[in-house]
Amino acid sequence: MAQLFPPAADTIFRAVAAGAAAVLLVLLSGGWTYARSSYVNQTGWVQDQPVPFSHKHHVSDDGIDCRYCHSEVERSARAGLPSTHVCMTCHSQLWTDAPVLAPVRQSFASGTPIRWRRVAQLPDYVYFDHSIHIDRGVGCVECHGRIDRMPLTQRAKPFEMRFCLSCHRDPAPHLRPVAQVTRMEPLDWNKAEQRAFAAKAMAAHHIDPAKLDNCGLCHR
Amino acid sequence: MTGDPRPYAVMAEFADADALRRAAADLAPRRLGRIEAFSPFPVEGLAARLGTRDRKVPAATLIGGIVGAVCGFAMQAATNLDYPLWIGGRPLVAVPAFMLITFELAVLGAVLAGIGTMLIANRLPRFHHPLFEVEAFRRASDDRFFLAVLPGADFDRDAVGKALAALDPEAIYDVPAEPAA
Amino acid sequence: MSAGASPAGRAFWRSLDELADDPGLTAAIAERFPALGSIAQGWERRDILKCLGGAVALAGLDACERVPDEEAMPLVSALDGMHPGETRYYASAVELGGVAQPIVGKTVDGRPIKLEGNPDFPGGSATDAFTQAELLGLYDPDRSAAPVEEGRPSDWARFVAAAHDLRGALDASAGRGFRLLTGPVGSPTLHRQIAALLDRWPEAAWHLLDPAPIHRDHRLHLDRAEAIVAIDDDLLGPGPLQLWHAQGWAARRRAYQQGDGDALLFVAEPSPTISGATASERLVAPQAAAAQLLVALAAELGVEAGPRPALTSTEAAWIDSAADALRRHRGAGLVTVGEHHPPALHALAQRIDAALGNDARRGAARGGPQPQSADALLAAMLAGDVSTLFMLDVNPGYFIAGFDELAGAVPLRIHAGLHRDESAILAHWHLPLTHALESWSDGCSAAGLPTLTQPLVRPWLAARSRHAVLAALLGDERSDRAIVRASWPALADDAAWEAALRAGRPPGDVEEGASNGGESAMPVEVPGFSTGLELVVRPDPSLWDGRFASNPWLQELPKPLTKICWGNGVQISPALARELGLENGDRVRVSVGARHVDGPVWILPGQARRTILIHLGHGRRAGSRVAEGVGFDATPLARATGRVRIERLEGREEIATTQHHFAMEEDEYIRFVERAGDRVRTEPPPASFFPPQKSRPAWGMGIDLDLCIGCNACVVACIAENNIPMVGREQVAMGREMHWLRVDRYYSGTVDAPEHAFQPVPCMHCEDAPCEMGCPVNATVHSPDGLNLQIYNRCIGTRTCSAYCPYKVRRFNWFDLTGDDPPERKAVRNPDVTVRQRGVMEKCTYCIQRIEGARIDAKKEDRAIRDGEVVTACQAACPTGAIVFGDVADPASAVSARKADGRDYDLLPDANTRPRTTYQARIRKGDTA
Amino acid sequence: MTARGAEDRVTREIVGIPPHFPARRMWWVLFAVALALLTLFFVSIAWLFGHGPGVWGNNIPVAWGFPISNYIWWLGIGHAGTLISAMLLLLGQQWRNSLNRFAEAMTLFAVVCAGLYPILHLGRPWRFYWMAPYFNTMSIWPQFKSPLTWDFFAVLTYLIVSTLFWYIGIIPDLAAARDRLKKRRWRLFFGLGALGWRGSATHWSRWNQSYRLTAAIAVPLVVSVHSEISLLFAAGPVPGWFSTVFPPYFVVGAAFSGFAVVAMLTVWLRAMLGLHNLVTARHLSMLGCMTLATGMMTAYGYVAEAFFAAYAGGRELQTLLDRFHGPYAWSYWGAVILNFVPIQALWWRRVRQAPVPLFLIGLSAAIGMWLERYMLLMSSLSRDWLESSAGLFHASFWDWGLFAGSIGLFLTLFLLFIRFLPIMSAFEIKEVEGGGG
Repeated sequence: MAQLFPPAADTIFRAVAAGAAAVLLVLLSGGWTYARSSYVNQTGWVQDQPVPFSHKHHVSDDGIDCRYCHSEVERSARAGLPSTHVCMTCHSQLWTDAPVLAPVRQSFASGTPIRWRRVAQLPDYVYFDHSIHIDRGVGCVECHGRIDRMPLTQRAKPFEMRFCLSCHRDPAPHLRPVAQVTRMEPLDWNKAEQRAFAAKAMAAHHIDPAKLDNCGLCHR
Repeated sequence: MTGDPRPYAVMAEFADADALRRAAADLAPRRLGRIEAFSPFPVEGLAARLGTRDRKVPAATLIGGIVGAVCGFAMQAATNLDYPLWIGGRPLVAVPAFMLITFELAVLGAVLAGIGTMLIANRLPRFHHPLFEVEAFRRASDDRFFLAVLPGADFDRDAVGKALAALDPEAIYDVPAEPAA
Repeated sequence: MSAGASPAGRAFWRSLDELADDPGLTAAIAERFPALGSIAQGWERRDILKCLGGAVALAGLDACERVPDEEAMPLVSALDGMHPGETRYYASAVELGGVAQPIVGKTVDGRPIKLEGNPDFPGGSATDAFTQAELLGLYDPDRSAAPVEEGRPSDWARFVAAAHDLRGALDASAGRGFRLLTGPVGSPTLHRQIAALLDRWPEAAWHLLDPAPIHRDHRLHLDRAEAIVAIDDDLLGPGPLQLWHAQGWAARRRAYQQGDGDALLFVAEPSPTISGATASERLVAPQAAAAQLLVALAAELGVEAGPRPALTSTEAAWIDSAADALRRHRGAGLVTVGEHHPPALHALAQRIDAALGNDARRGAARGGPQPQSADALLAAMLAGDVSTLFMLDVNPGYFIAGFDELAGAVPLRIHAGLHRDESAILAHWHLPLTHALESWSDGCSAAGLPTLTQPLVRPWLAARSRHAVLAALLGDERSDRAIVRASWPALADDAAWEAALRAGRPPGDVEEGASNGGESAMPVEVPGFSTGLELVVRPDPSLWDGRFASNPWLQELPKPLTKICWGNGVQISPALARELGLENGDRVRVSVGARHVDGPVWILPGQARRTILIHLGHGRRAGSRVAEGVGFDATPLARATGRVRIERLEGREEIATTQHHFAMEEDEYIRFVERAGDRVRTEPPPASFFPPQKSRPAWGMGIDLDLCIGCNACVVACIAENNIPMVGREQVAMGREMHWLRVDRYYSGTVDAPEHAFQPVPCMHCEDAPCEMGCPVNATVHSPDGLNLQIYNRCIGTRTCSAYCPYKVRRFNWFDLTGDDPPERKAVRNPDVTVRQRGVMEKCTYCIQRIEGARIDAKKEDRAIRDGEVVTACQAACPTGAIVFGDVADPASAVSARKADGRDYDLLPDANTRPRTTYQARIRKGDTA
Repeated sequence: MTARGAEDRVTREIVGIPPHFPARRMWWVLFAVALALLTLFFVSIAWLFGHGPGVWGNNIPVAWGFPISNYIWWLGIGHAGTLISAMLLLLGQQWRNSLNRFAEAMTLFAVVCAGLYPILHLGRPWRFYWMAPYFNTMSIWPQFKSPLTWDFFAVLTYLIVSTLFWYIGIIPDLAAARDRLKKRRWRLFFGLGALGWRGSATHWSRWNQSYRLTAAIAVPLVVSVHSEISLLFAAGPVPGWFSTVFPPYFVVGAAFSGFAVVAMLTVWLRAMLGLHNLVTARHLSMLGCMTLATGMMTAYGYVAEAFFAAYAGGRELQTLLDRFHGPYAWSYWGAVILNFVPIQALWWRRVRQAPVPLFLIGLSAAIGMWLERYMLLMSSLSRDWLESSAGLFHASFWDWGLFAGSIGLFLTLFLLFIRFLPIMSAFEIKEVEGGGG
């Protein structure tokens, strides 16, 4: 008599089972990669800004120090975006009628702020303080990357908790003399020198990595 | 019916478990080919008589349990060491507190391994099978008992037929082999 | 069950229902908790949305969510020296009842976000609850935004024009028919302007409406008084003078704790106040008995000749010990009577002080024109002599029953105030005033020092200061800054002016009158003994005279004694309740003569048998969505005379209270020692499985229950500092208030004259914290410096921590409590504290944001955090310095010293949680005998 | 050859139920009711997610309310299935064969209901997966010292194990249905489930090993699971919870409520599907005995608890007195009376064998145990340490809605089960009757 299932049934079944397993695998790994994707952590994304401001030009070509514009970075928790006034200190002399700078001039004239799109941005429940990091000799480049090579500003590092922790648990490779914090090129140091300096700095500042991943440091 | 291609098996049908038991006992020592019995419910000691009994499942269960337990404890210890957090003044690796999850995962491991092994060793699932060709075999899950002789190296259809007939079964069937096979 | 003493010594009970041990109690409580609360009513449309929202929230498991895009808008031109994100502090002052409360205002990016005391002032280092709450008053979304003319939106230009015409008319008539009505005036500038007005228009008159009288003619230096006898006078109670008095009291009390002299407080009062709760001997006496008691005291001390009036034995005993204490402390005593009592009594009190040579009372200087009474105004209005009524920052429409009819007859009515309140809607012109935190002004502090008020923020509404409004009326074109500055010739040069602004006060010292004496003897008429009921109407402990009714922080602030929020009750004594068979929440009608009000009953232990007390300030009819319809209005009875009656009405009305009523437990939440120097009995801490914590620093807190007067300043300070959301009446009634810091109130002894005690309860930051054990996701963990952290963004809301917390200090966001806040309410938030999401647990953090701030500052200087560098919000606010915070691992720290005191004990030692917050036992007596 | 007839009948009676369902109208009526409740379930959840946990009566101090007590109640009911099936299997109690299949199904569905509660009860349910250890960008892990994490693993394990146990138990009967039935769609349906089971001796022997091993593991599993649930309470320093008597007390109580519900289901199915040959008076009687036995153990639990509290004195005693005559006394006495008094009737065989009384007794026990869970939670939390923070819990409409809804979920699943699957272990019954053992 005819069988209930055709000979192919088993093959089909195995195929389906394998397929299901594959789909599951894909979903899992997909979730994994998504959570770490540059879409989520927004690294390497360029947002269109009212003015196509080029850090590359201002930093590496003109050699302006970060702190000229981000004047708060040593004093306050926030680095502070420069006021239009700061832009105009130069641009009232240079490129005075460059069309790209129209928004700046217009802002300056009308007194309405320029609406920048934030690039380096943390969730509201994370309290990051620029001043102390600068004071400890954590270079801008550690979090903001080679900003001096960015014609258009983008997020260089994934601002995820594990990123912060990676440094908080092992600060040594990320410390440098305070005088060098705004320097973008890597220090011409070999590992040993780096370690040696870090050891000194951490001793001097009583930096104890064991206490640096304390939740309360960033979450209040 | 001589001259046919070799069947998948020759199968005798019995009315109750005891008949099947006797038949199995009778046939098992004789070298007619591999013998397999089918019954609607487990018949005590049948597999032992046929010599197809093994201990894969218990072994797998034990191993699964051990693996589960080890993983369970390791997971808890590792995570606590990976991000050491001070919890209510408890020690970082609090063994008593870890025991419960360790046990749960041991259980999980054991059961998954045991049942998994059972299915795999039994080659299940298997939806299409030569035996299902035999209409009468449908009662194997209801109230009939079958004894099948699967062709060995030197297969003698008649010898097998006679041997089965000697057990006065309700009926004897030829189970045709897979057309493809 | 009875309130007998337990083996442990004290038997605390929370309130009556348990003493009454009423079988119907369960039912009553059942009624108190509406199963659905506010959610049921009128949310339908939003419900749908919210449900959708919920579905969405769940669908998009925001596991690996993208941080939503954000815009940044840098300043166009950085203001002089102004750095984005920088915190700045301004010395200023806010005024209550004509008394300036010196403050230091904290602003971030130009937003005022916290007020602290100004330590440059004697007794200014702390703040009271009202001052803390002024901050929210600034951001009140219901403040009136523009002038209103005849109920129609208008603008200042039109008013200035109108004022011009009015001025012409008044100049012609020498101001005949013009009446100015104000509240108590403390600002020299305002006083000067009024004087100018009265000079210019001799026929005009100035009237004062002060529904909440306080000691104005005299200044009480409680720090000089080792024995205080306060007869129906809530010295430490809420009000403009609370901070001054509390600090004086605390100074004296701390000295006593150190064994320097005594700090005795004898209080006789009709209904419990925090003064009575703090007193070393409290007498329950009706208001009418005040005269009797004072005369008796005078007689006892031989100040007054004449027969000593008949007293009950308890009264006599009280008088004896009070008199004895005063005798023992000749020259260092004080006798006061509540300001609402007739002058004759005050005169007598002063004669007693004079006789004993006490100098704790000093005359407060008063110059310039003095206002007439409000009654005079009413008479004039009745007689039709008033052609123009100018109501300046005062609300007669609410306080004076039947004012609207009278006002109807006045041809021109002008009102200036913060809200479009009961008086504003009666006026032809309503002029919005600026809040103190956005105005220029000056004033006089309780200590008698002049203060300067400068704006912390530029006004964003079309409002003007009181000075500017009066100036506009008088045709004075100057800015109010100029007007104020003109009052201070000493500050002519800018350097001096800026120095004064930085200090918050012009140079100059307290000018005080002689200490008392020279009071002519006035006949004191002692009312005969009456069996009738007496009604006492007092300003509300949380809302004062009602001016704070639009302030959610204060509406939801549990009143010190009753713990009632969002409403008031007819407070009666347990005896009266028994007599009338009333239970909490039963509706009654209280009538005085022809007038009556209806409200729910609240039974208050320790209230005089035949005294009924109702708080003013509720039942506001206009001005603010928050204020309207909360509680019932007692003003009709405030000025009424006649026989007092109380009758039961149908039905009940739930009163929301933060404390619920169950049988007592024999426990030592609050411990007592008899006298200073005694040690509290403490059992050794039970053994623990776990190693003791070693951390440096190790943050800890000490709360001295002997200094705590239960004034609630800490609670409001905590609310302001930590962005604590308000939940409203229904939710409070369901037990869902969000206060991180609460002040528990316990009774012991008999129902009719119980002993009161207060206990502020923040998070204990236990070393072996059960809550941490319970959390499955590491959302509450211990920090290396011994804090019990709560990580909101990790919390998934299992609420295990709260279930396991023996102190129940954790609060849960049962709903989205912050999402729907109007922008003003968002602006008041402290940017250093996370705003909590729906469904997460929160609790006291020891103000971790302040700790972190100090830590970073210290790190920059590569030093350890100094003792006293971290001051928690509650500690900063506490008027008596009862709260001390610091590093308990440092033996030299103030908190270590506090904990070394023999009165130090753990709350719930048998829970064995090793709390970092400990208490210092209360001292029952005030003397060393 | 009576045996053959018997076997044949057994197969017919059990396997024949799905295609020729005896009580279709009744089923549809019940199913409609169940679906209605299920709708309420989903509405309650939507409302909950829309507004937040505040729609319930929970507050501070009673931060845990209905969800947790219902969770414990459901899980407790679940345990009876496993016990009947696994424990009695190992003890060779063959009368279990008529009951174990649907008892296990009951377990599954009860555990599903239970398992949903802890998730729904969260303040931020969409974050529930943070309870699971997985590699995340926060590089943070669950807190493995928390009883809730223990529960998470326990319940998950329990769900998986009891599902597998139930499934491998049903395979041979699915095979029987596959071979027995005429209609092709039915045969395909069962055929797929049967995985091509042929009943060969080798298969049977391996199957037997894993079935019995799983049973042997399931029994301690049940004990551990409910012990851990009890630790949810016992691990907290809350008067009335902080007690070593809790684990056994909870386990026994669980079994008790479970047997009670099994008894109810048995009586119901027996009447509805006319299974009098398969479920005889003896079965009812045995169930009665189990209920009685576990009931008496539970009663002992009450006594022990009271004794310990009185012995400990202080707060424990205070809480005990609260339970006697506090605001929740009704639930305490309700639990004591409903759990203790009616079961005394079970001493008499006549009562045990009478379906209706047995059903009612089961019902009272189920309600009684619910009251007990409620009492344990509320009376302790509402007034634990500080008088100042004492406060009462009052269930809101949505509390009841969700609870009724979860009953709807259970009924829906169970009705589908009896409609489409062999509700008894036909082959094991045959094994007994056909002398396979």
